[in-house]
Amino acid sequence: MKKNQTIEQAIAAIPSGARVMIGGFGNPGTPFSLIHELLRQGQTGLTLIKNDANEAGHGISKLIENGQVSRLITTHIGLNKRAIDLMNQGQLDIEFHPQGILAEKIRTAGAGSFGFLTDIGLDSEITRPEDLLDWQGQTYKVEMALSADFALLHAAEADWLGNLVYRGSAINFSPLMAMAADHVIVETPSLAAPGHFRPEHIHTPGAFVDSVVSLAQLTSDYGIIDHHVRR
Amino acid sequence: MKKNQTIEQAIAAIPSGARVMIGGFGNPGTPFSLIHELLRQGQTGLTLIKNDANEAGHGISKLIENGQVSRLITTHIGLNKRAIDLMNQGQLDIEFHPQGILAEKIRTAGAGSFGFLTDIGLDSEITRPEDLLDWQGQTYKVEMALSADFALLHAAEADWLGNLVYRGSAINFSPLMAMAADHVIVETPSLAAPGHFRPEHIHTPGAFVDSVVSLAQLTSDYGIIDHHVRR
Amino acid sequence: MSVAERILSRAVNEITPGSIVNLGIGLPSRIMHYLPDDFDVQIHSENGILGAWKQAAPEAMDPFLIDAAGAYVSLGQGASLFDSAVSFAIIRRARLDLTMIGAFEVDSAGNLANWKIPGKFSPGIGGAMELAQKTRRIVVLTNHTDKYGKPKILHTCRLPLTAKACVSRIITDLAVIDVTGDGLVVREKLVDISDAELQEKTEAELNFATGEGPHDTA
Amino acid sequence: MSVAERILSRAVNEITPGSIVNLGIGLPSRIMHYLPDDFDVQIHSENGILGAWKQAAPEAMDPFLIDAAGAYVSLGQGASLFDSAVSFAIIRRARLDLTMIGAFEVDSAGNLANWKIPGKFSPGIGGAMELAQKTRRIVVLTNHTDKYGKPKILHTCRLPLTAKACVSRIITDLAVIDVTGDGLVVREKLVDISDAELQEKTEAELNFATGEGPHDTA
Repeated sequence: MKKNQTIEQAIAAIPSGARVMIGGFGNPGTPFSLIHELLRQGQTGLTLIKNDANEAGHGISKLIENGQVSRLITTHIGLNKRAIDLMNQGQLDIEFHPQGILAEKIRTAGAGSFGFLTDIGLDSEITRPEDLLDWQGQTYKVEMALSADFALLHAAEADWLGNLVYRGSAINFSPLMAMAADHVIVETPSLAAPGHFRPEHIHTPGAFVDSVVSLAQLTSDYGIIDHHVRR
Repeated sequence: MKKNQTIEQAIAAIPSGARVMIGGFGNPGTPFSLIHELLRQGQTGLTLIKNDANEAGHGISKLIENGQVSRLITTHIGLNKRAIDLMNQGQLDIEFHPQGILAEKIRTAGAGSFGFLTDIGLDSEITRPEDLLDWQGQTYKVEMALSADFALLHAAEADWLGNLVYRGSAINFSPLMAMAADHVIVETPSLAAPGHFRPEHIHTPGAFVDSVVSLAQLTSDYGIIDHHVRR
Repeated sequence: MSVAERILSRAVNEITPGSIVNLGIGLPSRIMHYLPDDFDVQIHSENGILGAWKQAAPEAMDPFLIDAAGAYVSLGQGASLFDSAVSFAIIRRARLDLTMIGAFEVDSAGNLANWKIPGKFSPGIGGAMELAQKTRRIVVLTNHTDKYGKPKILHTCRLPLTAKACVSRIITDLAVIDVTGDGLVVREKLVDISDAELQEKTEAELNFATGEGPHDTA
Repeated sequence: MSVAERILSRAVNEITPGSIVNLGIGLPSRIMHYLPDDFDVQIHSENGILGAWKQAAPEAMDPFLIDAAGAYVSLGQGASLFDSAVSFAIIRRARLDLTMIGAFEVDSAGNLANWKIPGKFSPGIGGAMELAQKTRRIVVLTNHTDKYGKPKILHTCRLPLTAKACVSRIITDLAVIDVTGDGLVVREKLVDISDAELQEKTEAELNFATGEGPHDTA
């Protein structure tokens, strides 16, 4: 079954108020084109789930700055002063998790489970008494699964069936989000016919993917960020 | 750091009474050579964790038939009448789990977590009242993580650093067991120098692997099982 | 046509183009061979395959590639291979459209028992529980009665359940029966049999659809 | 030699051949450039890299390959790339031999605070908590005092902790200090400073090792 869609069709499936996972750690894996279309269509009241807030003026920061995001679930926004300011001004509700815990909460939803028991941050200020579980003689923190209505992902290569291959450090949260979201939308600059990949090389099986958008080219958003180059 | 070892060295690290995960679903992924060395060295009182019991006279069934195994944690032993007989005679203690739950229990240990919340089998006879947890208004079954002292795995290809690539349906439990066991021993017929693999194609990063055994050849154990060929 | 062939010939029509399907060990796994070679379906096998296909040609058989039933399958275009955790994530996240599965007993509430006969048969549940509990649509393939002629379609299952209220449709050698909110409804007969005779071979109460031919309300 | 260079020159000796090491954002991430090009180490970056190496040559820079600090790294021979769940599984399963990390405060019990200054700085904890809690050996790199000259090595941390009792060694611009069962023990001085002067710049009580040169009991 061909899952190809235009970018307009694919993003139009997202209603205001939706809970949307967005792949990427910094730039790599950020689906800038899908984000731009979401900016253009203007859905509001979104809850975004992403490792970081990109940098000011880039990626999901555009959606935040445009007032489309009411809540961000993330791990670290230190590189985005605009997002920090909006948080401090009370205009953006942010929920922080340790990075691997965020990954694991998403993956837990993706595995069809409901939560997991951990000792990370057990006796730190991130743990509330009501998160604690005494079980078989030990105390654990219960971390609940984190699912979403949609996931927006970037794949280096994809096929019509939704099989995905990521590249470099752009894997990060994407395979987990593909599993955890009810409706998964992928952009790729390289859309192939089924059979293009060796079956062992596929990172995300097409079963998890609903919609594949072919990008004619990658904009400058996807390029090197000059101030991260060490001289 | 080179992790190469002889098969004798690698298996000699396993003491009697150890808890050992063994990769494989049916034949594919079963590390027949490592198992054969374990048979030769004769460690006893082992707890094995494997999807199935292989078929009578093959793979881990040899260890079971040789009296080296006191307990088997598995999902299905329907293809091994010898194992069923030993179970029914009370000579082999078997703990069954649904297949995906066994996989997830192992993966949970591999992720450094302690358990997970599921609804699989919640109201079936596999769930005891003491497994149930009422949490935030819902009832879940708590499945505890399953770790092991050792894992014995077969990889189609490996490098000296312990990076592994699996092939075909031989992936199955192996990447999960590599994460979940304290000491991971891998056999491979194809040992390469680091740099042989594209970094995106590696299924198990070398960080999880302690010992790599190079096999000069694959014995007939690894071949086609004639009675599974449909005529 | 054998009893098995009759069931399989009818069951193959359950597979819709573009769907993702798991075929249980035993009778269901044989359905694959009733599909045209170019049929647009992705067969999921719980040992880590999406896109398993018919047995490979003898020279192409790979001892490292079997399906969950042990067959030396080939792979369709666009197939993917993955670990057991991902494989069951596909199942538990309800990304399968259809699972066809065997039964020891099935009942009028759609309860399924197919893994254990206490004291006689308990080789472990394998992947059946998760498939039964989480697949969007479960179709049971079974002989209408057991080898002693006793009904397998019961008012209430007596064996330990695989999953509750999971079955949408039952295809036997005699009929196609849907599990509905109003109980079991016979949709088709696969042999020349009267309503009364069919009811006699069935412990559960059957309702007979007024319309003719296949019709699915499940 | 700048203060940072003094810390880094000493810190690089902590990396033993064959080890797996995570280098925190900021000062620690710069240690990589003090290693010989052929040094046998695997640098783990929590965004999904094992085998990250020095910044790629300009023509080889890949916009899809950064480390957790945002640098356009190259990859060493035998590098692997994976998702964030696997990356943190490596951390939580204690497969890292060493993490070098910065600190706002560190104390005599080896407690570490490096992620939050309530009311002033709270951009999220990132991967620091799991690294600090689960790495076999944590070495803190920090200026001995803050920009106001106030001690950063305290009797007891006042800021919210990243992890408790996690630090093995503290390398500052002035000294190398181990966290031991008997409190903080000064192992080396990196500048010409008296015991009394060093103690004055340190809130926690320091013990001065009797032996000379590097010696690690942590």
